[in-house]
Amino acid sequence: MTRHCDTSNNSSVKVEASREEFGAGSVVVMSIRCRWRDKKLVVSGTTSHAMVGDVFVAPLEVSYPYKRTVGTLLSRFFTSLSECRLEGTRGSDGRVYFPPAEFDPVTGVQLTEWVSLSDTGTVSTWAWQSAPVEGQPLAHPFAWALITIDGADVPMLHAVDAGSPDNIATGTKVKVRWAEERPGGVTDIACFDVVGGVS
Amino acid sequence: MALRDIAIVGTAQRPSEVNSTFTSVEILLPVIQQLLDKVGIERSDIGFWCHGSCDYMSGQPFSFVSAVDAIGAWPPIVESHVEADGALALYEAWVKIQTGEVDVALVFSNGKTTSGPIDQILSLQTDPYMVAPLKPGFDALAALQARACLDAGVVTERQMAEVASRSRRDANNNAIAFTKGNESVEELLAMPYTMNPLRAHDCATPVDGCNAVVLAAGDIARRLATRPAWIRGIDHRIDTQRLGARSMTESSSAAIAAQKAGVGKDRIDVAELHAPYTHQELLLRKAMGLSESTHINPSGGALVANPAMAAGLARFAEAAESIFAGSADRVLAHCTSGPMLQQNLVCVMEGE
Amino acid sequence: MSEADGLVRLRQPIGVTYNWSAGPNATSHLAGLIAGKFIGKRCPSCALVYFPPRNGVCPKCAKILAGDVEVGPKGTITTFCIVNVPFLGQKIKLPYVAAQILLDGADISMQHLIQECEAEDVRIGMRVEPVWKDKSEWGPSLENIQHFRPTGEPDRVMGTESGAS
Amino acid sequence: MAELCAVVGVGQTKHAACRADVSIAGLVREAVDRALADANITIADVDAIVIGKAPDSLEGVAMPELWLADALAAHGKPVFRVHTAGSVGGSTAIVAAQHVMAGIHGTVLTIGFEKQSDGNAMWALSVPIPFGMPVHAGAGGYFSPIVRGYIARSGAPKHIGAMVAVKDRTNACKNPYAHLHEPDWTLEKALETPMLWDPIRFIETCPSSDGAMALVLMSEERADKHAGRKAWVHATSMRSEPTAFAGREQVSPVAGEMCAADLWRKGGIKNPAEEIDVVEMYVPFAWFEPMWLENLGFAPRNEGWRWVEDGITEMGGSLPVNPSGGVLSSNPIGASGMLRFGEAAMQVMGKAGEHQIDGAKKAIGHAYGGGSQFFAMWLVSSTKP
Repeated sequence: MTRHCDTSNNSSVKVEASREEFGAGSVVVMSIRCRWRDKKLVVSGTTSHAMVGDVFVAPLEVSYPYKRTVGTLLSRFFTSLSECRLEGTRGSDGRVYFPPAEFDPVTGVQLTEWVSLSDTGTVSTWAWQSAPVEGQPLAHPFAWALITIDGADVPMLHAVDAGSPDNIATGTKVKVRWAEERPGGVTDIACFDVVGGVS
Repeated sequence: MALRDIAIVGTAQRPSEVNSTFTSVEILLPVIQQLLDKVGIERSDIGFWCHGSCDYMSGQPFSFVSAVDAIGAWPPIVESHVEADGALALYEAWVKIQTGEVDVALVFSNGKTTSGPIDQILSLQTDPYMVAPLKPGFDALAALQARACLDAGVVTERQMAEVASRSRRDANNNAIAFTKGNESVEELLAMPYTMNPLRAHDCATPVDGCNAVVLAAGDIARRLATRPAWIRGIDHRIDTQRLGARSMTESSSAAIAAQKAGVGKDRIDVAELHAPYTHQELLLRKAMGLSESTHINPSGGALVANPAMAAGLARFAEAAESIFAGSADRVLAHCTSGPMLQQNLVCVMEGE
Repeated sequence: MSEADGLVRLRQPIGVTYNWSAGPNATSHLAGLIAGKFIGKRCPSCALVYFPPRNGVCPKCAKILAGDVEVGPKGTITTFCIVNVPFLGQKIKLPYVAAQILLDGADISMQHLIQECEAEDVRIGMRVEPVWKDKSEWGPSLENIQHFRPTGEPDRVMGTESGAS
Repeated sequence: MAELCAVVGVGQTKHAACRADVSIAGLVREAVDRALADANITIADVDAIVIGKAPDSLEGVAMPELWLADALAAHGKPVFRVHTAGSVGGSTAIVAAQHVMAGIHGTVLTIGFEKQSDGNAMWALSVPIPFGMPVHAGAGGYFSPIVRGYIARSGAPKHIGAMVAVKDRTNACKNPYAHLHEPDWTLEKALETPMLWDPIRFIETCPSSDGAMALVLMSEERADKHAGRKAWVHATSMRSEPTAFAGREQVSPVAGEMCAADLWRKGGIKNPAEEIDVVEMYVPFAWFEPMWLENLGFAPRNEGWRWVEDGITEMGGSLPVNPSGGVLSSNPIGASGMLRFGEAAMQVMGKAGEHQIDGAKKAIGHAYGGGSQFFAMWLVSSTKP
C-alpha cells in the first residue's frame, strides 16, 4: 500500500494498520522523519501510536521464556522420550498412565512403578484443527486426539497428521512420528501418523 | 451452628460488547454505581467486597489491583479477590456472611475477554508439562469431549443444534446478550464445522463484560428487596483435570455439587447453566437430574455472551432476577471452570 | 536438556499479546503529550487534579474524572530513589534517579527521571522542570520527556505528611 | 457466634532460589505431606482445599489449582483459589479459617506456594503498560521512595535497615526451611553492601524463592478430639485501599492501621506491645520492620526505628519480630504471607524448634500486598479465646 506524503522534514503520515496488531478498526499514526543527506532521502519511521475512534490503543505483549524444573520422576520420562522410548506409570488402581502421572489423581500416592510401552496406540476421541495456530505441532490442518498407547489405559493428548477428517475416527490405529531434534518435552513426539488407514 | 438465611437482593450487568476501548475500571465503575442505586444503599453499607477476575484473561497483569479504583475503597474496606469466576467470589462472600462478621456483601466480576487470544489463553490452565506446550485451543479440548459424547450416544448433533437455536432465540429479548438469531435447527445443522465436531454456534461468544450482585442476610435482605432470592444451598466440587482419566461423557463434580446444594429436593423452575459449549449444557442437565419442565437458560446463557470470569456470576444474576420478577419460585444457578467442565459450582435459590 | 544430575529443565516460551486500550478518559492527557502539554483531569467530586489520570477515575470517590486541567510544567520532588540495579527490558543507563514529582497544579505525584545534576544533590522539595525530546520523537507517552532537571529555584518545603504521594 | 478454628498441622518446603529437584506439583506436595503428617491425618480426611498464590504469570500457568487438583487428590472435593497480590498467603489462610468458622467444613487444608525459578519475578511484577513511563525497577524501585519518606519524617539513622537485615538473616540460620542461611553477617559488612535502590541496600532486599507452606485447620469439635498441639485462631482481619490517590499516606497506610486496630479489638488486645509474644511480620525490604511496628500500633509514630536500634525485636528482645528469618530470608511470594501465619502458629504450638520463643502464648501473622494497600493479619494463641 503506497501513500503519497510531502517529504519536508518531520512529516507525519496516517496509515491503516492490520487488524491483529492493534485491534479492529484501528488507525496507526506513523511519524516519518525525512532528512536529505548528499542528495539521498533518508527516511526513518517509528510507529507512534494507534487510535480506535478517539481512544489510544497499543499492543501489550506479555511473554517470557519459562524454564521448568520437572522433578525426578518426570525427568526420567522426558529423558527416555528424547531417546525414543515410551514409559508410563501405574496408578493405585492398576491403570497405566501415559504420559506418566507423578501422583495418583484419586489416592494422591506418589507413583513409582514404571511400564515400558510400544510407540503405537489407538485414538479414543478426536477433533479437527482446520486452521492451525502458530506453535502448534503441525502447520497444516490436523487432528487433535486423545491417544491410548498400547499397554496404557489413560490417554495422551497429541496431534495426528491424518491429512483430512475422513482419515481418522475413534479407534484409528496411530504410531509415533519422532521429531528430528529432541531437546526434551512432549514435542519430542512431532505428531502421530495413521497406521494403515482407518482401522 | 445453623446457617444464616442469605439472599441476593440486587444485580447489575453491563451489556456485552467486543473490542471494548474502555479500561476495565471504566467498565466496572458505572455497573457498581448502578447496583448501589438500584438496591438503595451506600458504599459504607457494604461490609465485604469480593472480586472475581483473572489477570491472564483481562489483558493486564495485576488488573484486579486497578479494579479497586472502581469501587471507591476509601476509607479502607474489607475486600478480597479470587483468581476465578465472580460466582466463586460470591461463594467466598456467602462464607464470610455465614461467619457473622458481616451482613451485606457486594460481589463483582469482569473480563476484557476479546482484548487477547482467549481460546489460547484458557488453555494455559492445562498441564504445563504435558498439554500446554502443544498449544491446543480451549475449543479443541471441548471438541474432544463433544466427540466422546457423540460416540457414546449421550448427545446427538441435532440436540446440540437445538440448544444453540433456543439460546440464540431467547437472546433476542436479553439486552445483555451479544449473539442473537432465529435460525432453525436444520439451518444450524447445515453450517460447516469450525472445530469438527463443533460448529461456530456450538461455541460460546467471547465478549467483554462485567456484573455485580449484592448479598444480604436475614431481615436486612427483606428490607432491601421486595422478593429476595434466598440461597437455600450452594456447593462446588472439582474433578481430576487429567484428560481422559475420568469419563468425558458425564460430570461427577456437577452431580455432587447439585446433590449437596439440594437440587433434587424439589422442582426447579429455571436453571441458568454456565455451559460454554452446547454439548456441555446437555451433560450438565443430565448430571444434575434436571427434568424437562425446568426452563433452561431463558437469558440465552453463556453461549450468547461469555465474558471470561464473569459468565458464571451472570447466571446468578439472571436466576435471581427471575425470582425478583416472580416468574420463578425455585431456581438454579451454575458456574463451571477448567477444561471439559472440570470444576462446577451449583446454587439453589428460592423466593418466599 | 538434562543437567548433570539427570534433572530436566523444559523450555516453554509463552507469549500473549493483548490489544491494550488507554480508555476514553486518557485521550486528552495523551493528545496533550503529543502537543507538548501536561493535561491532567479533575475529579468532579473532590476536585483534586490527577496527572496522569489513573484508569480515568478518582480512586477515592469512585467517580469518572471530568474536566481537563493543564498542570506544570515545573514541579517539586516529593521523594525519590537512586536505581543501581539492571532489569530485563531496561533502557536507561545506571545509576539513575527516579523521583516522584508533584507538578504545579496537580494533586498527585508522577514518576520520572532526574538528570543534569549529581544523584547526591537530589533532595525532597527540589524544584524541577521537564527536558523534552526532539519534537519528531513525540508520541502519546511521558517518554516524550527525556528527564527533569533542577530549575535552580529555592526548594519548596513539602508537608512531611505527604510522604511519597 | 462463629465456630472456633484451630491450626493442627503445619508443613513447609525447604525454600530455595530454585528447587530443581521438584515439579510445581512436587513442591506443593512436599509442604502438604508435611502438614498432613504434622496433623496426623491423610488427604482423605480433608473436606476442602483453599489455595493461594500470586500472579499466575510468575509460573506461566493460568489458575494452576485446576491442574494441581490431580496432585492433591482433590477429586470430588471443593478447591478454592485466592489471589490478593503479596498478602495472598495471609488472606488465603483467613478464607480457609472462615470456611471452618462458618461451620461449613470441619477440616480444611490451605496452601500458599510459588515456584518463581520457572519464570522471573522482577519481569512478572513490572510488565510495562503502554503509554506509561517504565522508570522504576520492580518492587524495590516502587518502595524505596516510600522508605525515603519514612527516613525523612522519622529522622531514623541510616543503619536501621541494615540492622533489621542482619537480625533476620541471623535468625534464618535457626530455621532449617529458610532459603538463605548466611551466619556471618555483621552490621559493618551489611553497610558495605551496594545500594540497589537508594536508600535500600542489597542485604536489605528479599530473595526470589521457590517455596510452599500448608496448614491444616480444624473446627473446635474436631480439634478437641485431636491429640496434637494446636494454635487457636483468636481473630482475623483484612483491609484494602486504592494503590494511589491524591493525598494518599503511603508510609503508614490507613488500611494497615485499621486492619491492626480491628485485629486487636476482635482479639481483646488492649496493649499489643505487652500482650503479644511474637510477631511474624511481612518485611520484604528491611526498612519495613520499623514502619510496620508503627503501622501495627506497637511503637509510637516515628519511633519504630528506636525499637530496632534498642534490640527489642531481636530473638531475646521483649517483642521478637521474625524469629523465622522472615521474608528477607525466604520469599516465595504466594507462600510468604502464609509462612508468616504458619510460623506464628508454630510459635504458640511450641513447634518452632531452634527459633522457638520460649513460652510464646500469643503471636500474630501479618501480610501486605500491592502498593502497601492490601493487608491480612491473624492472631493465634496456645489457648482458646
